[in-house]
Amino acid sequence: MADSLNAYLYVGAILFALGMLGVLVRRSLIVVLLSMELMLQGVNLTMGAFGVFNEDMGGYMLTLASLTIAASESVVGLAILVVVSRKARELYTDRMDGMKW
Amino acid sequence: MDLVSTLALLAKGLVVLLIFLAAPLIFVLAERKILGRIQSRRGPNRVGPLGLFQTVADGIKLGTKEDIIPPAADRVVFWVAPLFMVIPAIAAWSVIPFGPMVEIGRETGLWITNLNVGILFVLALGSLNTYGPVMSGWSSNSKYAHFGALRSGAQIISYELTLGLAVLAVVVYAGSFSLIDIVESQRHMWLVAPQFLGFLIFIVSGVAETNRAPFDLPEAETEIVAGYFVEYTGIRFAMFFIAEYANMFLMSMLVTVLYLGGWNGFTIPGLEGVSGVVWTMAKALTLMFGYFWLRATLPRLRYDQLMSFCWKILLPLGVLNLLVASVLRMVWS
Amino acid sequence: MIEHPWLIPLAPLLAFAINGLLGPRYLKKATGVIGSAGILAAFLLTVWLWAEGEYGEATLFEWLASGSLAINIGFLVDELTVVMLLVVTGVSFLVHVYSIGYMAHDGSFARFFAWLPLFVFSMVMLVMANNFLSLFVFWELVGVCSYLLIGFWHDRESANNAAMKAFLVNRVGDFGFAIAIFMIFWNFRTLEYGAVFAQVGQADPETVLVIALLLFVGAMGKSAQFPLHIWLPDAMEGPTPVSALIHAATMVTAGVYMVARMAPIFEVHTTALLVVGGVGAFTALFAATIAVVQTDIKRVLAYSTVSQLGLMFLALGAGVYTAAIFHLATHAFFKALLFLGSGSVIHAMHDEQEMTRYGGLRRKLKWTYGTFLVGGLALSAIFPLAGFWSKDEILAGAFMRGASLDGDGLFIVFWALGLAASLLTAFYTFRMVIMTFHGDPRDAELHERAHESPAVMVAPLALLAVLAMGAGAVLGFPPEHGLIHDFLHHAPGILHFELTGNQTIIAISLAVISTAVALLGALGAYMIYSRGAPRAESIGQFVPGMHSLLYRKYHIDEIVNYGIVATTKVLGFILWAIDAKIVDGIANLIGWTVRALGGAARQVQTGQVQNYVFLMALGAVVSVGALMIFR
Amino acid sequence: MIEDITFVYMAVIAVLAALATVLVRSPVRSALSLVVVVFHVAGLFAVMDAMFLAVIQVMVYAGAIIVLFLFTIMLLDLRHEAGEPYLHKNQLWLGIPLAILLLVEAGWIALNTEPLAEAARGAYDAAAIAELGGTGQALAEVLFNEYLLPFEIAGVLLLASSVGALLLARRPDEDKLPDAPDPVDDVTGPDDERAEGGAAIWPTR
Repeated sequence: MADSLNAYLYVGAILFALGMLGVLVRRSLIVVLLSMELMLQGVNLTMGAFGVFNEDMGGYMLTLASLTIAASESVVGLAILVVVSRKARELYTDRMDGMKW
Repeated sequence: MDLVSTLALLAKGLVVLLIFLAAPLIFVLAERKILGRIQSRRGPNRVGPLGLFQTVADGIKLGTKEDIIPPAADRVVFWVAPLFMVIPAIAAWSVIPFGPMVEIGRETGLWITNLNVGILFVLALGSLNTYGPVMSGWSSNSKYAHFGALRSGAQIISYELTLGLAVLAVVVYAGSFSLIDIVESQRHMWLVAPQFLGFLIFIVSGVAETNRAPFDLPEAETEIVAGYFVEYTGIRFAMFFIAEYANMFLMSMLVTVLYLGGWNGFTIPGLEGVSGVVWTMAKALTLMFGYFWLRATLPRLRYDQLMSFCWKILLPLGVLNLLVASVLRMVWS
Repeated sequence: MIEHPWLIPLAPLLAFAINGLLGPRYLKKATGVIGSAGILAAFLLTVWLWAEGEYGEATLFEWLASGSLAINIGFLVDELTVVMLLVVTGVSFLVHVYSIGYMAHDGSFARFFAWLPLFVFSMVMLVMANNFLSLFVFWELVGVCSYLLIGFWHDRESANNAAMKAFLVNRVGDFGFAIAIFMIFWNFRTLEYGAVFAQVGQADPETVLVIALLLFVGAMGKSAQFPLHIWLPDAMEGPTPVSALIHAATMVTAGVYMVARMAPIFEVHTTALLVVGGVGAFTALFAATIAVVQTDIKRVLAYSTVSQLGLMFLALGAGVYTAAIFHLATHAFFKALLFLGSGSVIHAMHDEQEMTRYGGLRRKLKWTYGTFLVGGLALSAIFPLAGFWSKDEILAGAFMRGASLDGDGLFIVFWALGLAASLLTAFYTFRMVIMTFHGDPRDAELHERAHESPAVMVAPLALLAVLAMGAGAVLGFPPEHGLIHDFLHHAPGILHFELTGNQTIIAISLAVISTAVALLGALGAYMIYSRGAPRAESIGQFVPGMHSLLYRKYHIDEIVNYGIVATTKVLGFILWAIDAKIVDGIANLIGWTVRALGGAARQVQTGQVQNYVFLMALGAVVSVGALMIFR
Repeated sequence: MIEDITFVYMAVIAVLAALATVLVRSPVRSALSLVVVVFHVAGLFAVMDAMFLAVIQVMVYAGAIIVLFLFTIMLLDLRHEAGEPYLHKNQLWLGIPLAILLLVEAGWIALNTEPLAEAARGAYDAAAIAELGGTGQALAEVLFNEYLLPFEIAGVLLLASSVGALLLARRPDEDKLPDAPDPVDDVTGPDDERAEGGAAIWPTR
């Protein structure tokens, strides 16, 4: 089991789908961001697995790139979050529709 | 993996775990004695001969005390937090080498495992040190704990950066992430000589990482009582204590391995293993004494000083050090 | 050196970059030295180029390519280019040095010394271009720089207006120029000089005539020929060194250079030459008459420039290109001298430009007076100063063109116009000298405070005076066979003018006539003005209305204002009304419709992030599903 | 055998923790569950013998990103009301089927994926990596040769995002001190000599 590519891909797919679910249904903006990190976990696992099983460093590289992106994304996302919370004192996604038109 | 090596692994793990558990007992007593001497008093001298059983008595006391969980606390997190303190501290020992390869029936190294990303492993576990304080501080739902957690989080994240930069320069010199290789590369010259700046940065960052004086702001008694573990009692409180001393000892070991040549030193022929362990321990214990000495002599920094020292002085120095090391390495190789 | 001709424009460009980027904050007064050094370097490189004596074309890089059109940034270096470069960089260098003194107390010193090298750079590039597009680009860049420099004191409304006027009038000329370039490309499918010149022989002469006339419109704008001359006198609003640069070395000579460079195109049809000569001769006399009555010292010089440029175009029309370029060079020397001299006077009189308040300055400004007098004599074409040699050649060329069998009789008339212009030239030049330097001070207080300019300003004057004195004889003797003639003889496209024995006598007598005319003019000025203003006024009333007509410059500005500008405004109003009511109405209707539709569609936008995320994810899932099913 | 057991443990705990991340009410617990996920995904990497990725994964995600989340949560001190639902009720009917659909699709793709044939694989099999001295060294080799440009771009991205975050989160008035009222003016009105003395002794914030 540990040496079949598909097993890792299943786990990656489950993590990704769960993350997606979190992004879609949670109201707290922080948890939405966390769920996005969860999706990235799934992606990382998938790419790392491909890298290992295809014996290609490209998969490792992509994982590293997605780590970089995750770091950048969460930093900027949290900065935005801090700015928003200064105005609103709460971070519920369904109450944030000020830029509707 | 055959049975013998599995058993050997288990044996080595057991030895390290014993060291881990025994070390705080000894170090707490040693610290109190040394502090006493430096401050012209005697230190503990009532329990047992010369007060040698003082820590044992303290341990028994803490173990039998009531384990209080504050009613407003987040129980799960409160409960898990001390484990987050202790587990990374233990896990990191698995890659620390105590001595060279020796012949005990068969070839075996005086370390639990030789991971080829060993130093990164230690750093990764070190980065988890943030969770203990942050979780305990947050879950206690107490003002002082909260302050302590915030302070500790910011401090550890910041100094981890400079720590990592200093380590990278060492890796550049040794050409490997493996701690064993790093020690081997110092056979002829300890890295403290070419990497003196890095050594200083590492020492300072290490002290800050372990929340020790003069960087012990997260638990500054005079300001925020005991910081993030103010609400803890009994055996959980002891866990924080154990973790602190284990981390200090780990940091001393790391300095020994990275800069002071690890087990390298004058050896007695035929007894390479023993002398290697003796050398390693001697160096690490000297560094531990340095920790106590710092605590006895230096006053605590102010928080903004602490942060600006890290970001404005140590970080640029660390980058400079890494650059110089890389250039020198390129020139020489 | 010929492999690297781009070094020459590089020097002023660097000076511009350094001064422009670092000047205002860091370099301050050092910008003057840097600017001058840049121009000096360009001058020395040109001298090197000249000394090596190897000419040709060099391509620096391909600038743009589109279909069959490929435009290279290239350099054409031949004799004509070298002469132009020597004049441009040499005179510009002296102007730069002079400016260090003249602008010393100006707050925007560094800005000035950023624009000035840029101006020189664009002029150098213009001269060295080897195709029409880069010629046009740098032609325009020269225009931009002149705009910036004329409007240099942008806190003065008059300076801003003058700068805009210069720019707009030049636009009219550039319009013709641009159409000419379009036509060239349309007909010849290339914009390289050489390739175009090789083809004009086979092309339809009428088309080439139109191209030539349109090119000439461009030259008229840049070189201030009637009726596009109106911007030049107003351009006096810039600092005096700028006037010297525009009038003597750089901008206005661009038109003359262009027509000389395009000689193969103009030669195809004699009508083109006739138009060039006719406009030139008319402008020469026309501007000279205006100059006679002006009282602003720089304005007199400005009209004088227009007049002299007219003479150059007369020479171009008559086919004596060498004479035109020769006059361009000598004129650059003595006109720069006169402008810088007038600048020195203005400097001394604390920015007073009215000659009616001058008088008796020769004792106070000894150096200025001496050099100014030399410049005046050269401008009046008194033997043996520089102006004599070149102007005489022009007039002789025009006369012979008219008299020769295959020539056009009209050129005799043009010659007469030119001769009259020379008479007036001498007259107004000496009127200016006398009113400024002789007689008694008319404004005692100003006179009291007058002082000689610093050495950094006087030195260029002295150098230019030497050139104004000697350049003509050195370059142009013997007539038609002087140094410059031999030199330019090799240049492609430049026609040479051979004298036969019979004609030599005519030429000499023509020279004597023109000298006599010049002396007559000078004498007239002395008779009228040396006794003071009253006599001049009484003569002014001799022909009623004449003085005022001349003083108002034939009311051309008013005609332009009330004729062209007012008509344009009315037309503009009508068009605006159409635009505002009908076109905007349609546009607004479209806008309203879209807005109404948008208002309906707006309801889809909930503003809820997760709704959008859901739609995105749905899109991804559906796409992947479709791929899975239908692949 | 022992690898399989490890794999199953890591995978099961990772999925359970992921479920907790999504469904737990408190953001802090959610973040801590994510830490658990990160650890176990790192464990999966370790099972694959990709130690470098495992370690880096822990360092970056657990050591930096999620700490940052926790830190932000603690700093913000958000108001939370007891009765507030923590899930979007109407999104739930859309989200759950979609997530299931996604899972089905991804699972189906995973089911039909095989590793490349031996010949089509890259040059870095276990032996080659071991010869270089580990995944760290192998990664370094491709990172600084083949993928140098993406590497640099990633650096630029990090720089840009840190600058951006700094710019966003910084309070605009943080740098300047409030205007100190002139203590002398209040008493005597404007007076050059005394105002100077007054300004000198006025303490900053």
